[in-house]
Amino acid sequence: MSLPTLDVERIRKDFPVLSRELPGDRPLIYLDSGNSSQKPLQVIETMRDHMTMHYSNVGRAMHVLGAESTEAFEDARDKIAAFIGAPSRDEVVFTKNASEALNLVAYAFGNPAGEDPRFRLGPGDEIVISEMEHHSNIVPWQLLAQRTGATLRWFPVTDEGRLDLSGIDDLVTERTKIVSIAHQSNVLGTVNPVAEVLARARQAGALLMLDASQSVPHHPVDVAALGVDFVAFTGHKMAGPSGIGVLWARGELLAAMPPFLGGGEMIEAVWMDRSTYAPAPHKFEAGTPPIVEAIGLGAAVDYLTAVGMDAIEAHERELTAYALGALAELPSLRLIGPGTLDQRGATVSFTLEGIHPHDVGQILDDVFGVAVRVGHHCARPLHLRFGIPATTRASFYLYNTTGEIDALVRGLHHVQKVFA
Amino acid sequence: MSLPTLDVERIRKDFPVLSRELPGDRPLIYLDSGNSSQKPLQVIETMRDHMTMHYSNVGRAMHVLGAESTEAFEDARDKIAAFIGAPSRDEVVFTKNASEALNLVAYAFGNPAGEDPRFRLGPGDEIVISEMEHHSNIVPWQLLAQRTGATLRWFPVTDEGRLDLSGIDDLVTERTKIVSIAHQSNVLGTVNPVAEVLARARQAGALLMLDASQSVPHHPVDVAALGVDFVAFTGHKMAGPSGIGVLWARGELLAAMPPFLGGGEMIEAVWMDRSTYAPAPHKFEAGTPPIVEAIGLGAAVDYLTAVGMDAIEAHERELTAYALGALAELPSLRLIGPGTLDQRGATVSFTLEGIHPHDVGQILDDVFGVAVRVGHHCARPLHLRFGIPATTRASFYLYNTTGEIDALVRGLHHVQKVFA
Amino acid sequence: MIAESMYQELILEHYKHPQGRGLREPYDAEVHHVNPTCGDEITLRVKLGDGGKVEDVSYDGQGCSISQAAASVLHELTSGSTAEETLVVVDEFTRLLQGRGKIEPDEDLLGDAVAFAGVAKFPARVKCALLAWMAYKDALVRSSA
Amino acid sequence: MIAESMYQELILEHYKHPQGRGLREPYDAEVHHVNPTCGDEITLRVKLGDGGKVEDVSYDGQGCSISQAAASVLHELTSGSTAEETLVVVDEFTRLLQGRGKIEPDEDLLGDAVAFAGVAKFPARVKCALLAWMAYKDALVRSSA
Ligand SMILES: Cc1ncc(COP(=O)(O)O)c(C=O)c1O
Ligand SMILES: Cc1ncc(COP(=O)(O)O)c(C=O)c1O
Repeated sequence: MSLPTLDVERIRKDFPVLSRELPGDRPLIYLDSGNSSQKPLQVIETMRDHMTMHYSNVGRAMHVLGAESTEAFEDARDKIAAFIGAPSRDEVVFTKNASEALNLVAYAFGNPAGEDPRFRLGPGDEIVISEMEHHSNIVPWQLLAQRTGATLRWFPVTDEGRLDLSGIDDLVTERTKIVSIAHQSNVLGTVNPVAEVLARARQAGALLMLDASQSVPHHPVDVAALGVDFVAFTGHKMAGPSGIGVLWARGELLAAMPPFLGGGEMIEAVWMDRSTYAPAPHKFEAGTPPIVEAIGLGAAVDYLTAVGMDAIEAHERELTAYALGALAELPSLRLIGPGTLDQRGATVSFTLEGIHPHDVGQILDDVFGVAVRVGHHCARPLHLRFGIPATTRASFYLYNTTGEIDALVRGLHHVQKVFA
Repeated sequence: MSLPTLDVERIRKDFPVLSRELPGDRPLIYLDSGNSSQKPLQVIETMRDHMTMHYSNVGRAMHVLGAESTEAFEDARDKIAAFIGAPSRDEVVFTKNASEALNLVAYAFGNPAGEDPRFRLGPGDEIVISEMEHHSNIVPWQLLAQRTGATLRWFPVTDEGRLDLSGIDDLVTERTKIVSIAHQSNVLGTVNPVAEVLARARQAGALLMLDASQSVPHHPVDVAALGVDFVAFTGHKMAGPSGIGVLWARGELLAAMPPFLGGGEMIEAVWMDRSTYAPAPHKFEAGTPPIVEAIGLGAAVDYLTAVGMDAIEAHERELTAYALGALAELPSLRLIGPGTLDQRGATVSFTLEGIHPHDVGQILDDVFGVAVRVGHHCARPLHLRFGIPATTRASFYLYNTTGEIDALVRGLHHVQKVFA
Repeated sequence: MIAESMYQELILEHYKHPQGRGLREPYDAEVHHVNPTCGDEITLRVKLGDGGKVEDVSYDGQGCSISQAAASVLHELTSGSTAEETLVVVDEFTRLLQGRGKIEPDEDLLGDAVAFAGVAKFPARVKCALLAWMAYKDALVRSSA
Repeated sequence: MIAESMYQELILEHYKHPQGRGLREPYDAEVHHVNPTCGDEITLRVKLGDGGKVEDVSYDGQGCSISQAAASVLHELTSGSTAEETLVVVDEFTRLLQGRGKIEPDEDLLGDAVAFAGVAKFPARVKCALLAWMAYKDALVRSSA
């Protein structure tokens, strides 16, 4: 089988913003998709068309528009279930973003009204995360620990930017109720060894959650094959709209979890003093869902599937190889994260000696139109671990080119001159 | 001063779906805005334009697109703050819908990690709601009562469909921590006497929350003038997009409340074992917010303001008067809710003797293209109180006409013939 | 939607002239099912004969025309078949109703029940159509228990 | 953005040739401020003279060019003024930076500090520019306490 390929010039035409000229004749060079991706016309037009001609509330409406909206919304759920290999569409819960999905699971633990022992949590119980997590996979667990008296522990990170599994047997024990780690780091690019962590979690009787915000957009991901318990990801990083995220969880767990947000649509019957709840996914979708956003995410998934997730992965791999090579030639550049292509995605973070990343990012933008992200990328503990306040991060997606990486490198040379 | 007026024919041109023809030559007659409103081109195009040419993540990005997106997003907050008379823009918290806003406040109570005594809640403490609430203003409080052991109590509803305040002094007492009621009922149309309830809540030392999902879209609402503590509403019912809601709360309370969802954007600094939080509103906006949706809601607010909320209110009043008159002539129609214009909005619910509302709604749609809502409208306890499983509900907005009400009445006559 | 209208003549016919309505003796099992979201309810009895033949399905209840007509159609389809045969029909009916309008129903199997195809597009109505059928399935289980 | 570039020549100039940098004696108050979101930090000392005159603002710290240049500009603007006069400037600077690029700054009052107008559009950078200025305000409070 030959490697799948992708026609990047054709793809770029689907993203009008990539042809935008910034003031001062700068082209736009968007290397910030790890923060949020651009959206293709196919997604934008699907949303517009729906809002213009077919919109209404879903589920409860019994008229033409209600039927059309409900059909489009539930079709989106089918598409997303297929995209991630979910055994059942009912395991796909729509949230507003990955953060809500992570919090939803965190709130399922230690709820005095919950009944399943796997979700009981109190002093003596432990939650395990890692030092490379995004704040959205740290703070929900800190808050949970505070509410319940449970203890939060974490995997350290190696100098190369890998999960340090050396102490896993002491870290994940029969006291551990849940392990939650990133599938791919949003700073290092590292892809974590899910199978190894899962094996230990299973031994210990702990549940395993993956923060797949940075993996689902970039790799073929099959939740059933991964064998984990919970997976969170977010629409805006995968060519979809803002305002929509996804929690996938094994159906049996969704059934065992207490409800999170209460309200319309998540109930079966309500009396003033008690309620019964709808089965998942609706049980976790209180209120009017992000209807048009889910439909937009469905269109995004169609788009990515048409291009081919294998092709996207291969394209990003090529870009990453090119970027690692080109950046290595910059004097005084320190890469934060793996220097090889082994188990890593298309996110490249670094520092330039003596120059604050804020200044790097702003000069790149001001002078070259190169959009990168600078700061701690919502992963402050990881930066503390490397003893730096911030990094500059370039992150690539299906629409990026090696020419854009050249522009980045040219820009960095200029930055070094400005602040020499 | 003459009454403000509104050119309904011109307004209808802004909503393309209203000109849609359904199969079988039926025009679309949309009388389901209480469920979710249609969106004007101005909103749809604002969102499309942003997604096409200006989109990026907000707050944390330091490049042209980041600045443009952040500016548009924060401008939307300004617009919404102005629209509801918020003393400060920092009191406007973006949520995904009204339900999340209500849950956010409910979760602020009884959190063992919370410190402010006003939010402490346990056995012996009481929460007061009413029998006319939407499930989204019932279930969050039931869940809270279950988590904490507090007691849930409620105002009854009179036969006319008004809040029964006769027992208020026994209901709202020094045991009451929070009272949460609808500003306007989504079934009865009743507008509740906020000042009276507020006065008693203040006497008792309780906080007061308004579910303004059905009032903010239809009346000029000034949160400062109302003098309450929390107000929730939702974008999709006020000509805005799905996926966006608002919690307004007094700044001092937002500062005192513990965080709800944890994650990126809501923090000040994060270590592995603890975090400090950003000031409101960001403290309550974990993760990437519904960016384009907030911008769309800003455009909706611009649109409503340009038409004039006074004019919208007057127009709806006219429609309601017309509808109450026309429906009164239908044999065997029973109105559920106030029969006069006094303190009521443009939502009219009823039953037809011997005909199930499901059948009413579906025939109206099938034969006449009249879209109404049938069922319990997420207010099952209210229906139980009236001893009926369901009602048919017509709800009007700025784009509806008396001609459409005529069509509804014709349709109802036909329904009576079909099921005679 | 007219073509896919939920109110096929046949449904209205069954609603106005329900077949086999009323609770009868003797019976092997009686069940009472409620749709809590809309208040529809049904009481349904099953009497089985030799070789698993369905001798009688009798019922009473209240609800919208869809739920009432579905009970009437159920009565018709089950009379004279074996319990086993009817379960195949129940499963196909369930598949049709839960198929969100995307399923090609087996018309030979379903007979008149195909008229409910239009209901599948309205999630809120699916339970109305299924109420009597789920009650029947439940009653069969109990009568053979 | 070029026109509104954050990197006005002036900012770079101050960054490369900071005015008054270094901690000096004597002083009335010393404060240490940190921007937890980006790790920028500053130690700042204030010495007041007769009639509330600011005799010296000395500082040391680390951070991006914006935060460093802002400290340097602060030093320049405060020398020779009274504490009261400088507080007016601090307030105007704060208003400018927190104005999300929508505010017409008082250029007479701000002088060189107007160069920071472009920063106001980037919420994440506003704190960089304000770090030294907030530290200064804090130090003034303490020195008069
Ligand atoms: C009175 C009332 N409260 C709350 C809600 C919930 O709003 P949302 O579904 O947007 O969360 C609604 C509408 O569904 C409503 O009418
Ligand atoms: C690894 C990771 N987890 C979680 C998130 C949070 O996603 P969202 O902001 O959509 O909630 C992000 C992105 O911001 C991320 O990169």
